Amino acid sequence: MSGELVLQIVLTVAAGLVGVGLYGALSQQSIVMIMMGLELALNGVLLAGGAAWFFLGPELPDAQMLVVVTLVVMAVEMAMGFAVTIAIYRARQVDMVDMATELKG
Amino acid sequence: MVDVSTWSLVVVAVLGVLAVALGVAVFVVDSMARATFALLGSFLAVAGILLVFDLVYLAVVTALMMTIEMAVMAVFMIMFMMNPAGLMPMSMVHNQRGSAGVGVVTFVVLVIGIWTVDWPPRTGALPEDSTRQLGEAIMGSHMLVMLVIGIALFGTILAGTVLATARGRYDRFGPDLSAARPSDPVEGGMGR
Amino acid sequence: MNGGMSEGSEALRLLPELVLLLGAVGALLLGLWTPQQQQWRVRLLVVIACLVSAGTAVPALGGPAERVFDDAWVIDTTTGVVRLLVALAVAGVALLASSSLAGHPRETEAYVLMLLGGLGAIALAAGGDLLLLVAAYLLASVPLYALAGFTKDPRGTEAALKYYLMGAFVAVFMLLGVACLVLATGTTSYSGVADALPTAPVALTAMGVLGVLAGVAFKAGAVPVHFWLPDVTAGTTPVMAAYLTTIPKIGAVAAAHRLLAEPFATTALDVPLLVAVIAAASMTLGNLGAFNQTEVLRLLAYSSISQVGYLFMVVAVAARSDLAVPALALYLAAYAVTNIGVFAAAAAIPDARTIRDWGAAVKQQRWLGASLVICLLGLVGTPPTAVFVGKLAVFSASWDGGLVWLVVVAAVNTVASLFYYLRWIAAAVQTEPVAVQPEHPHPDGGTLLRVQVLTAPAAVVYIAAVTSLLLGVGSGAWLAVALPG
Amino acid sequence: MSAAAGVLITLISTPAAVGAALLVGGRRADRLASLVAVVTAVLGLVGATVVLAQRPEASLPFLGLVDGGDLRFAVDGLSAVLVGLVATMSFLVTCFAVADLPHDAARARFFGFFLLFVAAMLATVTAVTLPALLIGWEVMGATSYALIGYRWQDAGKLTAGTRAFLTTRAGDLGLYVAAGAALAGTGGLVLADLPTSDGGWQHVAAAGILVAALGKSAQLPFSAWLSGAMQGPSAVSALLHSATMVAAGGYLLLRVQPLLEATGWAAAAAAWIGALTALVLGAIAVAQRDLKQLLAASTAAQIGFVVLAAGVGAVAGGSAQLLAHAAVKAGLFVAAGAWLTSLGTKQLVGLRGAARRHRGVGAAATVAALALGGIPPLSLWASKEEVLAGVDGAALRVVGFAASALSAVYAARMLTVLLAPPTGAEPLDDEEHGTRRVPVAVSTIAIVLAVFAAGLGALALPPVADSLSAVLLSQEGSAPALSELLLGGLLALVAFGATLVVIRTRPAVLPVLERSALGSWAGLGHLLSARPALSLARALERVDDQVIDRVVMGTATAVRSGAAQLAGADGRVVDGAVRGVAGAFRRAGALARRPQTGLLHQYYVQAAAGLGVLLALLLAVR
Amino acid sequence: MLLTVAVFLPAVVAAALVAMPRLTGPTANRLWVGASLAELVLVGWMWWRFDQGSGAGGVTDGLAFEADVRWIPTVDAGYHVGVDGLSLPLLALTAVLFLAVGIWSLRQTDRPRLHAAAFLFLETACLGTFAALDLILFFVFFDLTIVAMYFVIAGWGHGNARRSALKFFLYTFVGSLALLVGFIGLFLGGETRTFDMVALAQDPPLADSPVAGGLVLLAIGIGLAIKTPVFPFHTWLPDAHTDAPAAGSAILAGILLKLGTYGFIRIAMPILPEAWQRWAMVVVVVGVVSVLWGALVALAQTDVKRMIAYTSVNHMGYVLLGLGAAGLAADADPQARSIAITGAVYQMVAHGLLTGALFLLTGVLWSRGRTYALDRWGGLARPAPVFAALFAVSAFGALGLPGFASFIAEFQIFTGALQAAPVATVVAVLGILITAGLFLSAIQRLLAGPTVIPQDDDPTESLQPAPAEQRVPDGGTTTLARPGIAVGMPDLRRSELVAIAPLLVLAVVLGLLPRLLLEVIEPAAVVVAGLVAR
Repeated sequence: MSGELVLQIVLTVAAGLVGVGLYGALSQQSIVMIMMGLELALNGVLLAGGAAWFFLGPELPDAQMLVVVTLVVMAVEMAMGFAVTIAIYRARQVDMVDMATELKG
Repeated sequence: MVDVSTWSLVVVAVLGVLAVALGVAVFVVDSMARATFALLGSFLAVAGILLVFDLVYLAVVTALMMTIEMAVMAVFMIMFMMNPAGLMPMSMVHNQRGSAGVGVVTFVVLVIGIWTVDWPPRTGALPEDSTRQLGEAIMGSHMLVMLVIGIALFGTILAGTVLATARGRYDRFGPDLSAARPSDPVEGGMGR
Repeated sequence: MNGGMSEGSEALRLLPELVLLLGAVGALLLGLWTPQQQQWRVRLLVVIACLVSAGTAVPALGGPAERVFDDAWVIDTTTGVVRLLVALAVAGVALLASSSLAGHPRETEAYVLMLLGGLGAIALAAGGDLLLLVAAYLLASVPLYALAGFTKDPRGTEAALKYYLMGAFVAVFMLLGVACLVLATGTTSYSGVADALPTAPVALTAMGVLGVLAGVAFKAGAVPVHFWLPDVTAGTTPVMAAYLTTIPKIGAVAAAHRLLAEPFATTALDVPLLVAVIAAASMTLGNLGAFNQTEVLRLLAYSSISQVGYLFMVVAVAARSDLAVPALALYLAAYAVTNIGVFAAAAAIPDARTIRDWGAAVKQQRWLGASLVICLLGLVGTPPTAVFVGKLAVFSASWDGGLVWLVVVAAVNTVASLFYYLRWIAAAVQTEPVAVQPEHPHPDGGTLLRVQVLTAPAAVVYIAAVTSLLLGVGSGAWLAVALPG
Repeated sequence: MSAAAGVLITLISTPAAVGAALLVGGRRADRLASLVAVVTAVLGLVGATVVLAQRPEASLPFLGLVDGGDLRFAVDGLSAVLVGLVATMSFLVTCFAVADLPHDAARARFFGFFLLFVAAMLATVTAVTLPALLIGWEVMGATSYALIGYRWQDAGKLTAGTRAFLTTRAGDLGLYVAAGAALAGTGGLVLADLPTSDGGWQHVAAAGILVAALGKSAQLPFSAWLSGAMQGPSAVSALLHSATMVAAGGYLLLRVQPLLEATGWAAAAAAWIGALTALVLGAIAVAQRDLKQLLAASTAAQIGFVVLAAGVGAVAGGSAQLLAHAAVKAGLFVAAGAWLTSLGTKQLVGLRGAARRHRGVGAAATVAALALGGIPPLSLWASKEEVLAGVDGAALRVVGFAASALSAVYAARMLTVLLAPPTGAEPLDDEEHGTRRVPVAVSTIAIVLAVFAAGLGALALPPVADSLSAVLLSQEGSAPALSELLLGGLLALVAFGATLVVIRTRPAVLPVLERSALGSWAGLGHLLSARPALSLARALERVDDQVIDRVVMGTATAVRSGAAQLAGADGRVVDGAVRGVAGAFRRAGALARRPQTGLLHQYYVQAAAGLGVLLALLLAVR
Repeated sequence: MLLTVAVFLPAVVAAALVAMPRLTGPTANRLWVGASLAELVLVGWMWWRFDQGSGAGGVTDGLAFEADVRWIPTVDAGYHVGVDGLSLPLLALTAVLFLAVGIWSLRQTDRPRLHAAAFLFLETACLGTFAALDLILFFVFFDLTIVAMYFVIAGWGHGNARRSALKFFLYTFVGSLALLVGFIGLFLGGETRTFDMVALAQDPPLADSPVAGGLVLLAIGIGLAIKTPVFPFHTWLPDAHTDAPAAGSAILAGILLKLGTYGFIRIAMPILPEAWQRWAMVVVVVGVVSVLWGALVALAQTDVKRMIAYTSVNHMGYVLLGLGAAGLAADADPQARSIAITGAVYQMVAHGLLTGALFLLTGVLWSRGRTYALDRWGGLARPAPVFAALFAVSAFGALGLPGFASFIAEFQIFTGALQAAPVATVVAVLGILITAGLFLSAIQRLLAGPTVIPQDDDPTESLQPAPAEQRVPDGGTTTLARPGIAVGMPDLRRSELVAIAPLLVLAVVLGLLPRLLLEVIEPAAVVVAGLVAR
């Protein structure tokens, strides 16, 4: 089986994850759900990084590092997301972005 | 380009479809708890694919981290708010059509790219141990990245604390930190 | 490992960053044992750390460009300038904050976060590896989310929320971009990418370039990922706004500059044009957006978007003109000084939300008004302020790089910017007494013009005005420091 | 610089300096002014005598870079005649003015401008370079403005001055152009080099000078200002119409006669314009009911003969005509001024029998009027015939003779009134309150002038004419044959007699004439009206305010109103000021802020869309 | 060093004034006059030491009092100042006019300290612009004049001062940006990449690229044309003048407009000779249109100050005509072109003196009656003879009467330009007729006829109770003013007289003894004529 085809399939899956993730991030009102969408998109990046390592350049660790960094980003953002959510919940008792629209213009 | 066994292809395809399907499920199910688990499933599927790519360590890390993370998320939702068990129908969405459009367009653009690009051949061979390669990178060539990430994590802890906690040391030990025991609303907090 | 150089000596190359990091850790520890009203000690420590860091950055200036930690970290003129500017700017903002933060239960943490964010900005500028860039992006973002929401009032938390969500969103694009570049080139180091890009697939490269640039554009506050900037600036306190619109921008613009000068210089794509379009769009949108603003902070927010547009003019020609690096050094310095100055002016009279109130409140403070006028005229680009020299250099550089149209666009924009700057100037110097408009009660309910002018911000305004003039007149000296030879 | 040159400079600069000093002194200097003026005039006479004898040339540094940029003055034959004339006349008229001005008049101002005026004329007639000429020329115009408008308090007087200045300045433009042409054609600014200039520049220079001279001399079509110039005090008229200003144009043409001749067309044009002016203004003079207006028109007519002389090359005749006319006209204006002061009117109706009321002045005026009419053997008869002798073409000659006859007609018209026995019912004091007396000094001056007027006829007698020609250093002109002289005199006598007869037998002719177009100067005043310029100016102003300014400020009316609406909506707009441009910008600004909705998901969409556009751009442009 | 001291002396005094809040108004005003006097002495000393009429005319060599310090090395911009025959007259004009304005303002009571500081700062900016030999330095000072003038108009103007100040700022700022863009073009177009004017003039950039040279000239030209101003960029001028204080107007018209024309002769002509030659006809046409347009529109004004403002457009048009004609190297010999340039420079000085005086005189009107409307004043020669005399003298000077400096200027411009551009020059000569008409009609309306003095319709700014009936009956020969009339129009005060009269005296002296100035200008003009013909 040609590796190129597999690569393309894997990347298509990754693209699907990114697409779905973006949809979620854009369509959800709840902060946590938005975060989920973004995580899902990053999930796609994770997959793409792994594929890049395996199919294109296993000699170098760079792609593996990309996966690691992506994981870190996911974790950090999740943590910050919770912190921000708590903060705004405390300040306003909302967790929906549509309710945070005092600042505009 | 490397050759891959058909078995691998099948696994990849199945897991891939699963990952995307579960991803879609995140935004379809009407309970946040279910959404969380769908997301976890998607992550696990990706971790599975990574296993096929001989990235054992990364697969395991992904699986473990995401499991924990989703667990935290579930706890978080239960703590705070939000319709965890699907007791009420959950429809907290806006601009669905536009969002779907963006998602689809992104997907299409990416897919067009993926299928039209002339992929280069693999350079070099698979290392004997991918985990070792990663470890050497972390401790060697990419050490500085990890150092910066470490500082970023330090910053995250601090920033998260600042944002999320309402009470600081001066609330607990007085403005001049003179109190011997912290005055917490609920006894049992750590000393200094 | 980099031939022959031991890890230890490589680490020494990062002494300015180490000093900042030690300062951050030390400040946090010191804070743990410092009574609430004594936190000026921490501030002192932070300022000293910044000054020491700046001092240690000076010897490295002007040396040949070198790369340490396996090419992941580049020490050259750009890095040196950013080190110096960020350290001094953080010190300046710390000073600026001393009035409003003094005695705040989280004062210590604020300073530590500022230091960490500054470290992130430097890492952005110095990074020679895409992954380091991502890591620096994290480091330069995360502390800032907390700073934006530092007051934890409704507006502040909303600011933090929007900042965070926008940052997380752009991070996806950035990682996507890095993934594309990895797919295209197999590597993440700038030099490796530069070597591989000429033969890499164009579509992938385009995605990658765009994603990575989106990341730095977000930190810089450029179109089309600028949306956070007005809301965050307006929602947070003036001091934090000064920080958010100054320090990360320095790093981000320098990072963009490095990206265009090194990895993206070899691609067949017209990346400079892309950046030029971003620059033109930013300055135009910023100026137009500021046009009708009556709120001081919002006006400044849009103004800082437009300033990023001018800064990106240099980025566009980073690989094409010898004048780009000096132009960047000049404009960054000028921008940092002037921008902190104007935000300090806003911070000096925290009760005055609108230009009009500000003008009315400054009646008794002629020097404050005059200093603000100098700073605003600086943003306009009136000689002999620093931004004028910066603008001159930037215009020259982009013309030299073949982007004459961009120079014309920038010139037109400069004129347009005059409108709103002049409105504030007019308000600041007007002589006739202004009746407080009854239809604009202060949100707190009380009548406005309980005029209280904070001393530390006012001092910062004076310093900024003087520095702006000195830097304009002494731009040659500054360049002699930044780029000897 | 030689001593004589110093005298020449002093001759010009002394009256200028004294005049300026008097002006600065203002009313405080009023008492001294008369004395100072007379002394200066006497000094002028002395100086003129010296320079007439020495013929010096003097130069003052002025402009650089070019030959003729200096202020160079010289006294040659022609200017010697004029210098003598100006000095004499200015002395006499000064004396007249001292006697004639009211006691409470602002004498310092009067004599200040008067002396400046004289200095300017002296500079004009001795100038060798164009800058020097132009200075004298223009300062003369400006001082004439001040003198005509001397009584600025009265409505209309200053207007007349303005008109005089503007008309003559319109002509002066020619001199500026001529200077440029001189520089281009000869590489210098020396007047005498003009005939040698190359190419078309010669024509440009000639045209410019011609226009300038016609304007100054009130020739067609510039004549009308002279009518208004009568608003000035009588002394001003006496000087302005005799030795200065009006004479300057004729003088200049005589001076550049070689240039006119070199171009071919310019000489003919000058001749024809001169002749036609003599004819038309002569006719106008006949139709006047105001003595001073009559005299004014006759001045232009008589100077027409000078211009004619310059056109046909009769320099000697022209000079003689200038001299003779100066004496005649000065005498008449002194008389008219004396009557005005005494009787308070200058209308012919009121002046009936004026010559009999004040006999000294009357006698002088009668002699001068007869001379004006060209009655032999008085001066103008001779000089006019000398000019006409130089005329070649038959048509021109006919016009000349007709004009000559007309001068006899208006002289007769004048004399019939002045010499008629007064009825006692004349309307007097319609202009000012008459004193009913004429000072002895005034009578004396008038008589002196009349003697000149009569005696200068000798100029035309062949031996004198020859010496005059020698003085002028020009070739012996075509001196009139004795037969021509006699024929001309006869013509004048016939015309004079016929006029007397007609007026006596059919007096109704006069009112008809007075009411005709000729009475109001044949509409010449409208010829150079400022009205078109004014209406153009207003139109341009509208364009300026409403088109250019608005276009520049970037808005059409629509945008303005849009901006106004916005401004109304947003009361806090600090600057309704910039509404113009601001309007457009404000709308754009509102547009630019529209994306900033405050809704995060919209930010997301917009950012994603923006990135998409940029991606498309990146891929499209390579 | 001497030049540097001269340039910055006023700014130092200004800073001192700002820094001493306790200073009383009269002291501040006197300090201003003292500083201006010192400045005048310095410039006079420079004039004295200046080597007049030597072989080296300036522009590219033989610059006196030169100082050259590196400033921004990477773009080779420096603090390079010097004096030659082009700048010296304008430096002197600046010193004189600021002194006059200082004396004029001795009675200033509205924030006198800041007022004096603003003007002194403006003086430094003006001096600096004239002394600058580096494009960037030139631009710096050029822009500072805008800022300073903005504050002068906005702070001490009347009427709709803020609006006019804003318009002035915006408009001239657009010009200065165009200028900056043009300067950058010059910088990048040269072989050596420098902003140094002397070096650029020695080795003109963009010589072999007509399109680029033309565009750069266009940018510079627009920048300078707005400042000058010439048609059609002049509409800011009347507004700015109408609402500016008299002192500000005098400086604005007297000095600031010259920055534009000076830029043409100092920068555009020597540095872009090829482009200047190519487009000289356009310059000529713009000049001629400005001449006529300015004159005609001035003729239609009903407001004295606007009228004078428009005559500035007219007068600056002559300058452009001369400079444009000087660029038509193929059509005229060097001598004629040198004369045209000389005339243009002379015109700058002459216009500065005369228009300065005229604007100060209109300031008298404003101070007495709070209006400039021609129809609200009349017969002022009766109550205010000195005012009338000075106004008349200034008017005659402004219309170019021989004996005044303006005649020397206009005569040379016309004679020099005719050969190169005959039609244009002949048309432009009409301008002096129209200006004559408009000034005479202004004299007639303001000074002669029955005395009219504006009724006080603003009770808050009441001067003195005006007599109920102020009109003198028409006609008649009365020379006596009605006794009560002089109340509303007191004649010039001593400080006003001392401020205005010297300007007019200078205008006359320079009109009668032009060598004083021409000795300085002519060598430089010859050099410029030579440079532009390259």
